[in-house]
Amino acid sequence: MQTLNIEALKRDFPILAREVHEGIPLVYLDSAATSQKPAGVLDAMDTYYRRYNANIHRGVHKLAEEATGAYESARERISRFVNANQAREIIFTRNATEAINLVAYSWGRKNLTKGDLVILTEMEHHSNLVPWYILAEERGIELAYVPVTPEGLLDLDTYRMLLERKPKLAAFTHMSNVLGTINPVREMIAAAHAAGALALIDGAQAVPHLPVDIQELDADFYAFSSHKMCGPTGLGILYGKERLLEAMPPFMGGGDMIKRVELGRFTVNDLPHKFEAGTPAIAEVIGLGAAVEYLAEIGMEAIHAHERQLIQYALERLEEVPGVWVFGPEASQKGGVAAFTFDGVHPHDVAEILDGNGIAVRAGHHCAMPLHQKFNITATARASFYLYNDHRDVDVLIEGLYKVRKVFGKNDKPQGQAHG
Amino acid sequence: MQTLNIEALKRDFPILAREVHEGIPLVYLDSAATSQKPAGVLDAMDTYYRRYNANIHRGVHKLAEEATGAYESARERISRFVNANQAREIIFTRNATEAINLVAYSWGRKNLTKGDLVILTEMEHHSNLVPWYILAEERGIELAYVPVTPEGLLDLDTYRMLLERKPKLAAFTHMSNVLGTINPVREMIAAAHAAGALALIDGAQAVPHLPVDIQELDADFYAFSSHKMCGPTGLGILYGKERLLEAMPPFMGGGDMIKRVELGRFTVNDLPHKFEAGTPAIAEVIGLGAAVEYLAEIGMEAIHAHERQLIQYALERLEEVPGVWVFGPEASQKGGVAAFTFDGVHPHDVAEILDGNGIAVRAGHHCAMPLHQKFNITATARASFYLYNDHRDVDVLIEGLYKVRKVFGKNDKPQGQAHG
Amino acid sequence: MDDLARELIIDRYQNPQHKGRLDPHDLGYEDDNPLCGDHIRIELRVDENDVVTEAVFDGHGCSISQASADLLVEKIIGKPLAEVRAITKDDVLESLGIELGPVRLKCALLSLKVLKGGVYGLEAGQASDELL
Amino acid sequence: MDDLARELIIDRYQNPQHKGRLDPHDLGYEDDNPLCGDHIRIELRVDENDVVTEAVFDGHGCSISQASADLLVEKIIGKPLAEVRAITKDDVLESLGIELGPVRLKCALLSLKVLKGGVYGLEAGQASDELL
Ligand SMILES: Cc1ncc(COP(=O)(O)O)c(C=O)c1O
Ligand SMILES: Cc1ncc(COP(=O)(O)O)c(C=O)c1O
Repeated sequence: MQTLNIEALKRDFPILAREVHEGIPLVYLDSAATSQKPAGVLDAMDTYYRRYNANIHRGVHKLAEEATGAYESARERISRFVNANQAREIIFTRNATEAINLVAYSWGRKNLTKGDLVILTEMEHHSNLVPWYILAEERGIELAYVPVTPEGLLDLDTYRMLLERKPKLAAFTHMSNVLGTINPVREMIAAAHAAGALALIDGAQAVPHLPVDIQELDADFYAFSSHKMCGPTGLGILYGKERLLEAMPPFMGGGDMIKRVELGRFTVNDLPHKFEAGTPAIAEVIGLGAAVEYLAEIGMEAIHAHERQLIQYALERLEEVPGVWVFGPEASQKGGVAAFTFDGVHPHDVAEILDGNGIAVRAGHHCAMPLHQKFNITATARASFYLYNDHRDVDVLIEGLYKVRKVFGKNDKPQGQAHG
Repeated sequence: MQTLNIEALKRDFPILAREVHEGIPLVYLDSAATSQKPAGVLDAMDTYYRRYNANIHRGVHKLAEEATGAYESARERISRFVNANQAREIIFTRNATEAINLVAYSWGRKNLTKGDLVILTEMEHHSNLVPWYILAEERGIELAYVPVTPEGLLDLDTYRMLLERKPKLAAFTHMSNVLGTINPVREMIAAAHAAGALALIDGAQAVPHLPVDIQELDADFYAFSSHKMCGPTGLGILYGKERLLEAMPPFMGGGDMIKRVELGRFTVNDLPHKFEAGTPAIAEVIGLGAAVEYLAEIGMEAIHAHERQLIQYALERLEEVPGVWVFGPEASQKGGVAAFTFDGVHPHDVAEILDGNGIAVRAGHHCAMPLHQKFNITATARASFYLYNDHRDVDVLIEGLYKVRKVFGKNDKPQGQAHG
Repeated sequence: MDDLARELIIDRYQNPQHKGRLDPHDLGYEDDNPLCGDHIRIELRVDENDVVTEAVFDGHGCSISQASADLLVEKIIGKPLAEVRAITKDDVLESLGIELGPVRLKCALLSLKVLKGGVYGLEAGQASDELL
Repeated sequence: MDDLARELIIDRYQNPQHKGRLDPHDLGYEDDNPLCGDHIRIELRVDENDVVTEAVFDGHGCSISQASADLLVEKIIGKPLAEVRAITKDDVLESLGIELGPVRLKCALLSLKVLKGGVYGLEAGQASDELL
């Protein structure tokens, strides 16, 4: 596997040439929130708007045919990128959140009734919790949570015990956006299947950073978001096994998801259109098509290896800084995410001082409040890496953390609030 | 009111410089399907991606603050553009279709039960039919339809009679995407209110083309789409009166729509975030912000006047062409949409031959099958205008239609299938 | 679309050779193109050796959907069902003699979809694009 | 953020002057910033003329939310409730002495939101941004 030429890659991303404050260049360490976009992706969308912008599927004219062709061939490319069996198993939604809600509304309301069990985990993003809470309130289904160990791993013994209770669905994240933990999803899916349950995987953090082969995983549903994988905002993806999608009732009603409409009656369209009501995110799908092409060319194995190296280095260096506590497992079990607290300094203050040095990290609960509650904290600061980050970026982060110490350090009465 | 300088306006839209086939420039007459985009809108999105792309709301770093500021100030601008009372009444969705589905799912499932009546019309787009069909099937609510007269107007006497049956909701389009009819929505809303019903307006065709003042209309819900009004794809807008939105349960669950999440419980966030789960269409909202600024600067009154002039001229010229039959009311009661049939020639063939001359028109049922059934046809060809069209474009269309005659004319046995 | 091919298509559209109904028939099947409302019904008579002896189409739609149905029906008369099942997309496009974008392709292939639905004995409206 | 203002804020954060609880109190109110988990509770004692005689805050969060609460509580001691109701966003920002982006603004104004919720007698957690 070749190693990446990060200097060259950085040049693909116009924003990385930016100065955040005068003379202070951007060090972007917030890719878990959203990734930056290479120029090729922006160009693909711009070309669509400047050359062949048209509504799709129903148009006979040249622009509409070009747009339809580009949209559907992007679907093919995205389908191949995650190795779906067929492009019609790829449904476009607003974001990963909507993808999960689609399953909860359509599959969930058809298949789950009072007393049915759905297994979640304590490390889920709110996107993979709240849709099920809403359903639980409405339908009286039961929810159970796989605990997170102090090291930041899923407690798989408990998972197996929960499976014995014959759940209908196990829904869990492929990679935690806080701990960075990469879960053993293939084994977990196999165990779910053995117990007669379906498996929904939240792959929002996985597809951008790891080679993902949905067929090999044998996932029943798999959700992810364009904007975290070099693609535009406004687009999410739901993969679903064809026979499941076929059996599900439609979710939203409107144009394109119908075959025929009369007053008071309609016939549902074929997949994938059945779940894509109204004008889709045409430019965005074309943009994501360019993004997966870009990522595939670099190679997901190479990206993953690069990030592993980087997180290993980052964890080593973070350990040096007095007062810094990183959450999650060791480098070999995680992706490029380091969430940490800083004794006596609130994560917001950490992030703000780092921002003064041009470093973008996120502070807060990262839409994983239950996980933070588990560790008895309200917030963490989080540095997250992507293909365009390098060791130098880690060094700048560490320098920044020493500055945080200095700003807060002169008075040595830490309040411990970062941990409270 | 100044008249528009169309030559100059055309230059704002890069695509209009395109040749569709060699030597044949684009004449874009498909704006009712989706509008073209001025360079300023594309630049606003490109600048976001190249300068300050970041996830919003939860970030402390500079990029996140800039992005949050741009996103929320675009919401303010869009809110002012339609004169909503407050920006928090503006909810961003995937498209107009999702906006209507949001009302059907959240308001509808809370407030409608078996036997409740919802009034629709025969001229609705599938987007404002199918969500209610789904609800009717699920909940046993009753649907009634305001008929369309042969002239293409709503039969308001029947509307008033239906209101006497105490419906809970009247949901109708501001402007038909086929007939072009501009409905008397202010009076219809007032009548609905007098009967104790709420009114949802499908403004997908109105906001791009007419001055719309939601407060003056007193609409309870109002839905429209970015891509039809010079903005990007992947974005729709739901306006809702604050007290209604406040009382509605959330629709999708996930990040940003919560205030607090614990295992098994959550607290809903304030408006508008309550209905915006997950990462929103950030670039797209910023793009639409630029689009409404562009439209406001030109002036919606001026745009409407220009289109009225254009449709008047188009209707006159279409009348000349033997075998062409235009649907809908006279120019004074409609916007810039002319849907027509052509004796002995299927609309698809019309559109394809016109495409040979660089003219983009749409052929089909335009997501309004029930309306077509009413007129006993399966499809129409549709030319639709926007601010960048002029008399010359109409002339090119008419020339194209004479070519259609010629291609099909040598054999004079029309099958009448365009009408069957 | 080149002019000669278009002339053929328009001629077939305006003067179909195999339009009508067969009463009784051995196989009948219909479907429509939801995008534009084209509708095609195909009816066949088949002899004891599973050879198509008579075939007609009925329906309405654009010149391409109708001409392609007329040409397709013509092609299968006298053929054993096994051969009919083997007809491909490309056969249909070849007999039309034109290149088509993704949207018109659906018009051109509607009749093939209908035919396949019929010969595979599916219930009306159940044929999917994958049969092609 | 300029260095002097930051020093003041960090000093207030590390050495708050008015942190604690009042038992009993006449008014008590709390809320949090959902975006970052900052939490503020404010408790007041008010005399028969509706003048604030004592005030404290409690909670946790970033330096800005905590310092702003400490400064706000300090400001209202000795003031009639009518005047407390009239305190604006700008007053709070002025006493902090810094310019803030939209996200940190919420941290800075959380204490004011809590205070307003209390003096307007709302139920816990019902104060909205509009009070500011
Ligand atoms: C009247 C009307 N309503 C609703 C829609 C649906 O808009 P969208 O496809 O953007 O959801 C359209 C556009 O196709 C329309 O013309
Ligand atoms: C693990 C995980 N799941 C789901 C999401 C939700 O993605 P989106 O906000 O794009 O819907 C995110 C991103 O915030 C995430 O990190």
